[in-house]
Order: sequence, then C-alpha cells, then structure tokens
Amino acid sequence: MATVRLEFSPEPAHVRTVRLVGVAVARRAGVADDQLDEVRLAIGEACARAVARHQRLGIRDAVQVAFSDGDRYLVKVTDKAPEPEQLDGEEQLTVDVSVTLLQGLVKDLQMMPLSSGSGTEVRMGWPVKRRSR
Amino acid sequence: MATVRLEFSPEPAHVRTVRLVGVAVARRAGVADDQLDEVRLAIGEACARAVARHQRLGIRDAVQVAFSDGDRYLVKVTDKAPEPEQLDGEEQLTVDVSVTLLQGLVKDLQMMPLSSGSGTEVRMGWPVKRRSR
Amino acid sequence: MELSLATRVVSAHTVLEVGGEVDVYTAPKLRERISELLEGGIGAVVVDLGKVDFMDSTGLGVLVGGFRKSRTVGASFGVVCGKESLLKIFRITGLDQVLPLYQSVDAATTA
Amino acid sequence: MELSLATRVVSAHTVLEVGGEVDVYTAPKLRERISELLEGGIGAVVVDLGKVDFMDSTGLGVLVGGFRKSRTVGASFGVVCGKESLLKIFRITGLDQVLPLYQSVDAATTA
Ligand SMILES: Nc1ncnc2c1ncn2[C@@H]1O[C@H](COP(=O)(O)OP(=O)(O)O)[C@@H](O)[C@H]1O
Ligand SMILES: Nc1ncnc2c1ncn2[C@@H]1O[C@H](COP(=O)(O)OP(=O)(O)O)[C@@H](O)[C@H]1O
Repeated sequence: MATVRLEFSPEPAHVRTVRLVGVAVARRAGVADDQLDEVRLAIGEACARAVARHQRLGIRDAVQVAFSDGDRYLVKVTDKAPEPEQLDGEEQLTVDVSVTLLQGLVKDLQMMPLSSGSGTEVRMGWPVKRRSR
Repeated sequence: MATVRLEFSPEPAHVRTVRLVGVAVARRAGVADDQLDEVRLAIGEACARAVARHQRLGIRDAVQVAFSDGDRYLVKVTDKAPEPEQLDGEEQLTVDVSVTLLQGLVKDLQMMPLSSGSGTEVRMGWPVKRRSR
Repeated sequence: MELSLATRVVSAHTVLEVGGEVDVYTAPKLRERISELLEGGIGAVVVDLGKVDFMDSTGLGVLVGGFRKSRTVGASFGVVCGKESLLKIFRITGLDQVLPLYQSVDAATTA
Repeated sequence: MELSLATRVVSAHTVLEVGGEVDVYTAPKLRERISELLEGGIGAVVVDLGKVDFMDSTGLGVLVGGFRKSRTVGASFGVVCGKESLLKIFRITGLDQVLPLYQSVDAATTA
C-alpha cells in the first residue's frame, strides 16, 4: 500500500514540491542519507518528464506519484500522455538526456506504457536500512 | 480544480511532509511571505487532528489533502473517522487546544462533517497577491 | 530539522534545551523526557524552547502535561520562550495564562 | 532556494553566476539569460555553477543549447563546475565530453 500519494496539475513549478515530498518520505522510509541526492534527482527527472509529456500535447490531467515504503522504497510516477508524433531538436535532446540520466542514476528502474489507456509509468526502487521499531 | 492532492497513511511522521507541501504550494500560489508560518501551522494542526482521529479508532484509510490556488489559496483536509465515544483527559485537552489554535489562527476556516459517510472536512483559505503572468 | 533534546544544570535547575520541530510526531519524545526528569526526582525543571523552530498543539499539550505532573510530584516547572512566533500560539490558546512562561533561562532559574 | 543569476566581468569574460536550483521550472530563466548575453554580442561567456545546489536534465539541455548558440554567433563558451555531485550528471549523460567544463572561474577565463 502506498504511504503517500500525490497528484499535481502538469506544471513545472510543482516538480520541486514533489522532490521535497519524495526525499522526506525516503528519509522516513529509511533510505540511506548518501542516496537521498539520487532519489531527489530521479524523482525530479521522472516528474519533469511526465509534465513535459502532458504539456507538449496540452493534456490537463494530473500527474500521479505514489511513494511506498516497506522492504524497499518504491516510487511510481504516472503520466496520461500518448506518444507524441514528432519532437523538435531541443525537445528530443531533452528527452534523451532525461532518459539517459534516469537510467544511469537508478539501478532499479522500469519505464513502461500503462496497461490500459494512454500514458506511461516510471517505477523506481531503493533499498532501505532496517530500522528498529 | 485542486492543483495538488495528497493522500497519506494516518501516521504522525507524514504530517511534516504535508506542511512542507502546503507551504511550497502556498508560496507558488502567491500567499504573502508573512503568512507562511500561519499556513504551515494551520495545515499541520488540521492534519495532526485528522491523524489523531484515525488513530484513536484504528482507521487505516488515508487522510486526504487538497491544495488549490486561484483567487485564494484553499486547503482542504478530509478524515474518515466517526466521532469517538469518549476521550480521556489529555486527549480532550489536545483536541480542545488544537481547535482553539485553528480557530484563532485562520480567519477563513470551516470545519464540518462530510456530507456522506463518516468523517470531517477542514477547509481553510488565505488571500493571494496578484501576480504578473 | 527534527527534535533535539539536551539537558544542562543552571543554578540548581535542570534546563531541558529543546530544538527543532515539536509536532505530533516528535512531541512524544519530549513528553517522555520531561516525565523522566520529573519522575527521576528533579526538583526544578526548565523547558527552554529557545531553539524551537516550529511547535504545534501537541507540543502545547505536552507542556501542559508536564506542568500538571510537576505539581503532582511537587517540582517547580518553567517554560522559556522569547520568540514572538511561538508566544503567539500560547496566547491564542490562552495557555500563556496557565503555564509559567519566562523570557530567558536567567529569568526562569532565578524566579 | 530558487534560481539566482548575477553577472560579473573577469579578464574580458562575462561570468554568469548561477545559484540555487536549475530545474524544469527555473531553467527557462537561465536559457533566456544566456541567450541575451550571446545575442547581445558578448564574445566570451562563462556559466559558473559554483552556487548551484540542484540541477536536472532541463538544466543540462540549456547548457548544451547555450554551447551550440555560442558556436553560431562565434563566441567562446565555458561551464564552471567543481562539485562532484553535479559533475556526476554531466558524466552519466556523456555531456562532460561535449561541453567545455572547467574546475574554476580562473581556469575558464584563462583557457
Ligand atoms: N486553551 C485551553 N484549552 C484547553 N484547556 C485549557 C486551555 N487553557 C487552559 N486550559 C486548562 O488549564 C488547566 C491547567 O491545569 P492546572 O494548572 O492543573 O489547573 P489550574 O488552572 O487550576 O492551575 C488544564 O486543566 C487545561 O485543561
Ligand atoms: N547524453 C547525450 N544525450 C543526448 N545528446 C547528446 C548527449 N551527449 C551528447 N549529445 C549531443 O552532443 C551534441 C553537442 O552539440 P554540438 O557541440 O553542436 O556538436 P558536436 O558534438 O559536433 O560538437 C548535441 O547534438 C547533442 O545532441
């Protein structure tokens, strides 16, 4: 079960907020301190990607993010955008750099189309330290 | 339309996260800087109240928070708990202090039972500065 | 920042320095610490909120609880709070009339 | 902290000091500023990331865009980045091989 769920209108201004939440929940979940920069960046990238996908096609639906703790810290970012026809040079560069960065950053990463309807899902996981409860 | 929606499992640890989000969204929405402390405290109180209501009765459902900007910055905190039978002295004190604080802090405040099902809704609003867009 | 707690002794008072955020999550740790001090037979406790950045009603409740307990055990109890932003929440809830508030540790320990 | 931008001149180079967070929200302001400098006929631009706490791929894209534009207008273009945490994202994306990166403003302005 997700510990925290967040939905936000597809505006760049909210991505920072999601990073804040993602790091705060990660810390509580027991993710190691030296991984928090990576968590911050990866969540930011996944959300920036989702916002860009919505904005390119004028989709007003919210982007959804779910944060779950447990054996691992799991973050899922869901967009609702169909694949765009054609990107211009700078857009394509940004997409490529973003995906390269996510893949280089996060070992436990999955990016896939939604099983029903338009959109994609980015799933990321990080180990957590055992905590005394 | 809500700009950001957040759902969290009823645990005290998440209340701080919601405060972070509430202040971040308030800032973007154009709430005056000198009101942000009040926003932080009020959102924290409303969420702490919701968490306590769920925990007292062992309700595992998520607490929901919606943040909307527009002419005013609106925050809505929703719990799913029926009214508890009887509170012990310290619990009652905490409830009283919490409500007194919310009422003293937030001019634009409504607390009411949900129109359907068990639970209550706390609605709070703050003015926003006109922004150049 | 989360809660920080440290004690020192000033003129025969045990001063509990509280720092960071006292909220619904961290307040139980503060309650526990105050209880420990009072149950451990300390006769004069001063809770110094000087380094507190944020406090909610749960924190207020813990202070009222500590004050009540101090009476039960016959200890003196004071709260140091000089910050306007924090004093405001004592005033709104009327607890500035209930709790023995001081502007400084000096004032609390010489009271 | 949000984005901060300031310029100063060091040995005939215009150094754009960037501070705070360069992300999908703030990067357009950085892009605009770099364009202004290059379109304003400045012949040597150094983007100093020394005070940047956070940068995402949008920020990287803006730097690549600035570098390309500098070639179009025939200006020199350098990026100062000494922080390991930031260098990492240049390396992961291979952009450390594309962009002229320097360890310090001194190194960038005497290059
Ligand atoms: N704003 C408030 N909300 C709830 N209770 C309050 C408030 N202000 C004062 N009190 C009450 O003040 C009392 C303080 O306790 P105590 O000092 O033992 O009693 P006394 O006021 O007789 O000295 C508590 O019983 C508490 O319920
Ligand atoms: N990780 C990467 N992801 C996407 N594009 C990259 C990456 N690394 C390098 N590039 C490409 O490097 C090029 C740099 O541009 P430019 O300097 O004009 O070309 P050149 O490499 O011929 O000097 C861009 O075209 C950009 O697409």
